[in-house]
Amino acid sequence: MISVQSAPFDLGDTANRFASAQSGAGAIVTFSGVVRGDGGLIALEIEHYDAMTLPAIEEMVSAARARFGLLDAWVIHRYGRLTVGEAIMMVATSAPHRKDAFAGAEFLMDYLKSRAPFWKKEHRADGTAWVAAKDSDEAALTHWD
Amino acid sequence: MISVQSAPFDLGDTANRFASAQSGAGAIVTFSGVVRGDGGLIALEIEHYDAMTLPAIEEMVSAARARFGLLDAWVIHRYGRLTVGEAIMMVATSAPHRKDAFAGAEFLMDYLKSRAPFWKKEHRADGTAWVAAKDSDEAALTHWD
Amino acid sequence: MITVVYFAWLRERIGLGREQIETQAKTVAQLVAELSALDSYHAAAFSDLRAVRVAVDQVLTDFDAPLANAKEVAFFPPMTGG
Amino acid sequence: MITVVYFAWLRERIGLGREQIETQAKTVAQLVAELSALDSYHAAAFSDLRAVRVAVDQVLTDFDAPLANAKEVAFFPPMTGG
Repeated sequence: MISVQSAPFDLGDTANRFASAQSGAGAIVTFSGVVRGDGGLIALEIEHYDAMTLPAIEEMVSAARARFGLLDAWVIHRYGRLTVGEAIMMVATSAPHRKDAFAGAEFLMDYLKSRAPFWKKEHRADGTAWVAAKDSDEAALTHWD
Repeated sequence: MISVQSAPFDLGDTANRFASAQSGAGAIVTFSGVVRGDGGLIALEIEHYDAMTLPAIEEMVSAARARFGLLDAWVIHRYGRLTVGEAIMMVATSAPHRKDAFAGAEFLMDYLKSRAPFWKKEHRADGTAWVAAKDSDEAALTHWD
Repeated sequence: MITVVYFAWLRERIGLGREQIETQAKTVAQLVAELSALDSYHAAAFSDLRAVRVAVDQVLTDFDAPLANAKEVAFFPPMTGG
Repeated sequence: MITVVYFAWLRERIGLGREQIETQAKTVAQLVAELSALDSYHAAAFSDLRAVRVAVDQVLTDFDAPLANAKEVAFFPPMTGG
């Protein structure tokens, strides 16, 4: 299940639906990213390239499933205006053993960060600024080469 | 929050309560371990050393929080008889950034596996057998030295 | 005729998110040269290509990529998902 | 007087989970030697110490550890939590 949506989602409800859908999984990992209020942040505005987002995420999920033998992997990613404390996205992975479930979730996060067509704009009392990609995020991808 | 209990727990409800309790977290990771039905397994019977379990887990959680700068970490671990598909345990971690939340959860899992005083007995139609510790689980700890 | 789309600060700097361009450009680089010549907004957006990424027909590629029968070319800064 | 506790297959092989022992043993190893001499069940349980782990007063340690004023010594196989 991959969903790109502006609506909020429920982490716990999604985690339970994911877990119920699994058979043979010994390990289930979830990751969720939350808007932090650093430096007086008021809101995050997320823009995405609609026609490219789903195919790009589908490719990452296929790669993660094949590479780590995942039984399943779900991705939810929001766009639009999000306020501090709101969940931006989540990933859920399942595998027979814990190492693969963890590695699959980390792989997906590293690729979503730098290869899924989303861009974040920070809104503060004194103005707005686009979030710059971090060198460390690009470097994280080399870990999987 | 650390809980050692025989009663089942709700993964999603716990994940939501954990997420709600955080402030300043940008990343939330959960791991849950589930009884797999490999080789005709009917049930898992988990024994633990009551007087040692809580102090041992508290020490791991303190170590993980200090080492990875976790904002918070929860552990739930069950004992008693569990059937196939039931959740055995879960870990939740939060941190400002994803790498630390992931590393904290993996660290806790590696230590819970080999240093928390639980022992698992497998029940099958043809008898019972104690689960042997894996060399790979002991080796995983050297990763954190 | 090719559709060119812009995201994030490229969209803001150029002042539009999408335009149709009549072009004979054979590569992304040639298309960028044509777009940069349109006006000062385009020129500013493409002034430092190290800060710009490109996708042809929704697939990430580089500036040497051929346009061939491409329908849509997208320009944007490095992605910040997750 | 010291309390000795057993878990998993050590508990099953010895046939009890807990016993009180009057001992002058100064180390875990000396205590193991005394326990092994009690009967064939204890002897069997401690026949291969590579498969046995020990905690003194709920802290994981090794067979060289002193007993000093220890109240409780636990013997068990390698843990299989998580």
